[in-house]
Amino acid sequence: MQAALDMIVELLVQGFWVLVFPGIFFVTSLALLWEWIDRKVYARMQNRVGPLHTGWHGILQPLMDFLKLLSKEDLTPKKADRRSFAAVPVVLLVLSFVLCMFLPIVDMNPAVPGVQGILSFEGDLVLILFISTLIALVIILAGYFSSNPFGQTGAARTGMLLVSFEIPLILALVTPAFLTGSLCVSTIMYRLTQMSPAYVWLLVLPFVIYLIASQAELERIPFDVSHAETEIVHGWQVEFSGKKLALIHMAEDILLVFSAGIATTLFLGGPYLLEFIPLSIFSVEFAAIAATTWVGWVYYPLVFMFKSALVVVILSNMRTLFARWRIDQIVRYGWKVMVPLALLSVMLVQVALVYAFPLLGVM
Amino acid sequence: MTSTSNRTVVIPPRVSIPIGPQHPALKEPAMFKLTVEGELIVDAEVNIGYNHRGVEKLAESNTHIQNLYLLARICGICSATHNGNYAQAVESAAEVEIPERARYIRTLIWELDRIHSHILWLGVAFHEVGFDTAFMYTWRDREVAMDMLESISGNRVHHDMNTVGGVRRDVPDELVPKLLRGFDKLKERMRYYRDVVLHEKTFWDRVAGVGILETDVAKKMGAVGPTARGSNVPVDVRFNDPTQAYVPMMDTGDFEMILNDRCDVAGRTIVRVEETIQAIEMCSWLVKNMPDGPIRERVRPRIQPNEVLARHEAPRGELIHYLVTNGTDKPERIKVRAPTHANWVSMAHTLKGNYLADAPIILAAIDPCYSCTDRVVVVDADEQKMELVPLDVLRVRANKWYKENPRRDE
Amino acid sequence: MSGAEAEVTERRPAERDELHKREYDLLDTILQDMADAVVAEECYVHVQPRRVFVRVHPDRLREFIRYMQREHDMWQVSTLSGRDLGDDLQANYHFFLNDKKIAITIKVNVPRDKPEYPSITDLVPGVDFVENEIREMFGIVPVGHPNPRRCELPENWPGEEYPLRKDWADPRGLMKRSKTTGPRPKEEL
Amino acid sequence: MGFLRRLVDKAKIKSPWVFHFNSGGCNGCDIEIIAALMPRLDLERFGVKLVGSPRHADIMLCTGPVTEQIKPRLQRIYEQMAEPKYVVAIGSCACSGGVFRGAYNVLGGVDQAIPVTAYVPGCPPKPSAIMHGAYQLLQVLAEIMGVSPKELAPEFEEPPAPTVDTTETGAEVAQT
Repeated sequence: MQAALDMIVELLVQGFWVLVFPGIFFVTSLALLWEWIDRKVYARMQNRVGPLHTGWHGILQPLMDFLKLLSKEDLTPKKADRRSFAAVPVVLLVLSFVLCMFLPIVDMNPAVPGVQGILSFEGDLVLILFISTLIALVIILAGYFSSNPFGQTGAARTGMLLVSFEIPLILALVTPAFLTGSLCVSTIMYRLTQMSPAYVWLLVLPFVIYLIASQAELERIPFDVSHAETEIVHGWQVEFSGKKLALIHMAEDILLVFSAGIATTLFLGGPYLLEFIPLSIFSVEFAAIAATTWVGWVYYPLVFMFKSALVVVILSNMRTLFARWRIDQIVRYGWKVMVPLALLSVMLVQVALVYAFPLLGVM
Repeated sequence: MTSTSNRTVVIPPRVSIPIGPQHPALKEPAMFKLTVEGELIVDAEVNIGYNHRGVEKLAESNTHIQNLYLLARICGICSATHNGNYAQAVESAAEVEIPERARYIRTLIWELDRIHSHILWLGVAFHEVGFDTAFMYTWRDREVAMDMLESISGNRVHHDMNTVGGVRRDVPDELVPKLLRGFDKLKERMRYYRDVVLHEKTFWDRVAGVGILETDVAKKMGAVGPTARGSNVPVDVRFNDPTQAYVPMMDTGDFEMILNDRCDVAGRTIVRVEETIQAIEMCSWLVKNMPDGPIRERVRPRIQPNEVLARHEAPRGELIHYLVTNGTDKPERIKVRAPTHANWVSMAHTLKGNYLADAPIILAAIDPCYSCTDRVVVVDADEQKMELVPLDVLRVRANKWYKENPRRDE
Repeated sequence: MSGAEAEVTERRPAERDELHKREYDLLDTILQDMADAVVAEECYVHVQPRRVFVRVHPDRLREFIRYMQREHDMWQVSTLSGRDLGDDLQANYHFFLNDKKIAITIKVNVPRDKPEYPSITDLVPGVDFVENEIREMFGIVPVGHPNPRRCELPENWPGEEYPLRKDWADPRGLMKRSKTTGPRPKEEL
Repeated sequence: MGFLRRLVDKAKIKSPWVFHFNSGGCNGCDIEIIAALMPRLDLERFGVKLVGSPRHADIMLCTGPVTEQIKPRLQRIYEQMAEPKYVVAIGSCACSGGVFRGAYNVLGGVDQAIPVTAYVPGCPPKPSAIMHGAYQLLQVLAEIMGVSPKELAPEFEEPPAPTVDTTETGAEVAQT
């Protein structure tokens, strides 16, 4: 009887973690917050006011967009394959939720040292890369399902774009794994914080490559050629409307949360901030308090949100500064510049690890 | 990218992308049928008949004064040119000399209209290429020109400044210092945008080497305005056939025609930006030495029978009004040839051989103003062996495709 | 020559004074070279500066255009405007001689019952769609046009109706401007 | 569930996605619509977003007197819009055919082809007039939906009407 009760309590607690706090509800509200930040920065950079009248300075605008889209009529073109046409938004949303489960926001299982995400296990970095490729595949299929010439051309372009930016993304994400020798995102982040600052210099180039590649993965200007507003109307999204469109927009925002989250975890030191200060009171006592008591539950998410907000602002600035490239320029730029750069950064890290650091006596 | 050189390789599906009649790239309804091979445009076909409003038939049942307002509404952006040119046509038909000050004010409104039209085009070109920040900045600075036009003529877009025999409103003297300050601010902003156009790499990549129109082809196809001047064709009515206040302005000799030999979209962009700066200098010259005196001449509404060809350099090219009067106060025949109308043949030629992603920027490069034109042109695919689908079949196929995607699935 | 305003004609020839010297030199060379192709009494220099009007026989039009392109380097085509002169239909080609800075208009009169004349699209590609427009609006058919097609009138426009002719009345009648019909009821849309 | 119903209704008012269609007009109104989205007078403050495809849009801004050739396309585009859809006729051509009323090829007004919800007269209406029209439309929709219009945009103040001597103030207003 007691075991059954414990099992039920355990289930409820796990359900709370997955569904509410570091799980779906938290990620969705974070997604809406980041879209607000993105639109506001984009507008202010253009000397515009941006959304103003919904909630404090328009902070509820993304929520209102989402709710309105939910309440609109849902159309399916007759020629489109109905079942798969309806499945695409749901698959996109589920995949992006799963991706967000790996981010170490709050210490989920104290057994393993360092903050662990909900689903963190050894080798989850490989799974993350596989799912991001899967998302690219689903987007291409979505274009073909919509049976609209704009949709097909948009899907073909997305395919070219994502394939040519998959390799730099993978190489940029794998570099921290080389440094720390583990394939679990959370343990990589934990070991990076323990290492000496010399290693951090090696991560600067992969961080830049990752930002550019994630801008391409998210199909934002200057890489938003697939749903370029002026050429082919909204690319592969042209036939979706109502609930399906709402789900797709939510999936895109959650992917933004995930990209910013991975950038903070692997390159900016994850949810640790005060621990880096050399004073013993911070790095030792505070780290212990945060790791064990409820203080961590508040402090870690706040730091995580602060750092990924920084990354979102950077991505949004990229959006305002550049014009949109043609698909052939992007593919040429992808293969001629990004892939060699990524290979170079990997070689740099290897040379540093094997030769330079032992000579300089860096541990 | 499949290589289109050897034919034996599988030929990519020939997809026909209908841009329009409703498309965010086009501010007005026009149907462009681009037959695309992979990403390369093989065949371009323009159908702009959506805008035909029968203006010429309507004009024959209006008096000259009413026609001034009707013809101004042909095109929203270059409304001052249609208005001014028709007034000029009626005056030369009646063989009446209008006061000197009226000439200066009419030319000032023309040049201000060119400034606001070119800045508007620059913003739309930035938008076509996805450079939305610059699009916002240019349109914000255009507001300075719009405010000036509004303070002179009372309306931002349709000014209706001219009447038969002169101008309807005067430029008060206390407005002159404000105008001069506005011109300096505009000139300084335009110099900034010239640097942006020349040095912003992502914009320059999208514009350089795109939409090539060689000089002799431009001449043969009858291109006009900045599109022709961007391919080194000396076509400018202000210098070749000056009327109104352009005559004294050309005598001063410190303005000369702006030409560019790049023959591509970048060339046309540079010509337009340089022309805007020149237009600003022209405006300040006009405002500085504008003579005083009356601004209108009494003209009897019944115009003597006469046959007149009035030409004027609109922002987009050479505008022609062929007016025939028959002694009553209504025109016997008025033929309006808008500048964009002449650029269709050359534009359809430049579309071929470019990427689909370049189509909007090439379409925007001639600064199309469909409301001025309501005609259609078809360009055949070049001598590739592919079977060319005739126009009617394409239209039937497009309608069939529209029918297959109704709004509701039964 | 044509219709109602024969005696009060709309031609306003200018005197041979110093102001119009260049235009008269051009007109004299044309009259002297192409005397038979041109109807002499209808060619004149207009009072307005830099304007010359010339009338050509329909069958000699192509030869005249080739002559002008060869002799006077005429490449800048402006447009083609149609006119209804009562019993005749007239097509006016407007050109601009870029070096001489003179606008020349070439008139071709065709009888109303057989309105055909040889097209010049192959010589001057720029007039390709204007000739289509004149065929649609006036019924003047440029024979030999490489690509005749429906221009700006809607598809369901009856074939032989030519809206810009004087004798054509709008079947729906000019909508009375003042009468406000108000929005059409929903089911009728 | 009443709260959720009211929230969704409020959402319909707060995020009107707009889509522009020119049915043969002189594009004077089109450039004024775009000028209303520009920094000086930003329509995005109401959450208005210009989208490219009829599927995504709620409100169709229609300009120009409907010409004979574009009428079938206009009706088909109107059908493609998702259900709670509204049409705003911008400019006197769209309201009544304007200057081109009476021409043989012009239908004379958008309401001859599709049902119209709101009219913004003017040839062309100034951007501040279009903004006022949009705000009025949202208020009317708010009353229909039962959402109290007061908190639609509590701190909304009249947009800065450009005074006569506007050369430098125009620029200053734009700069702020």
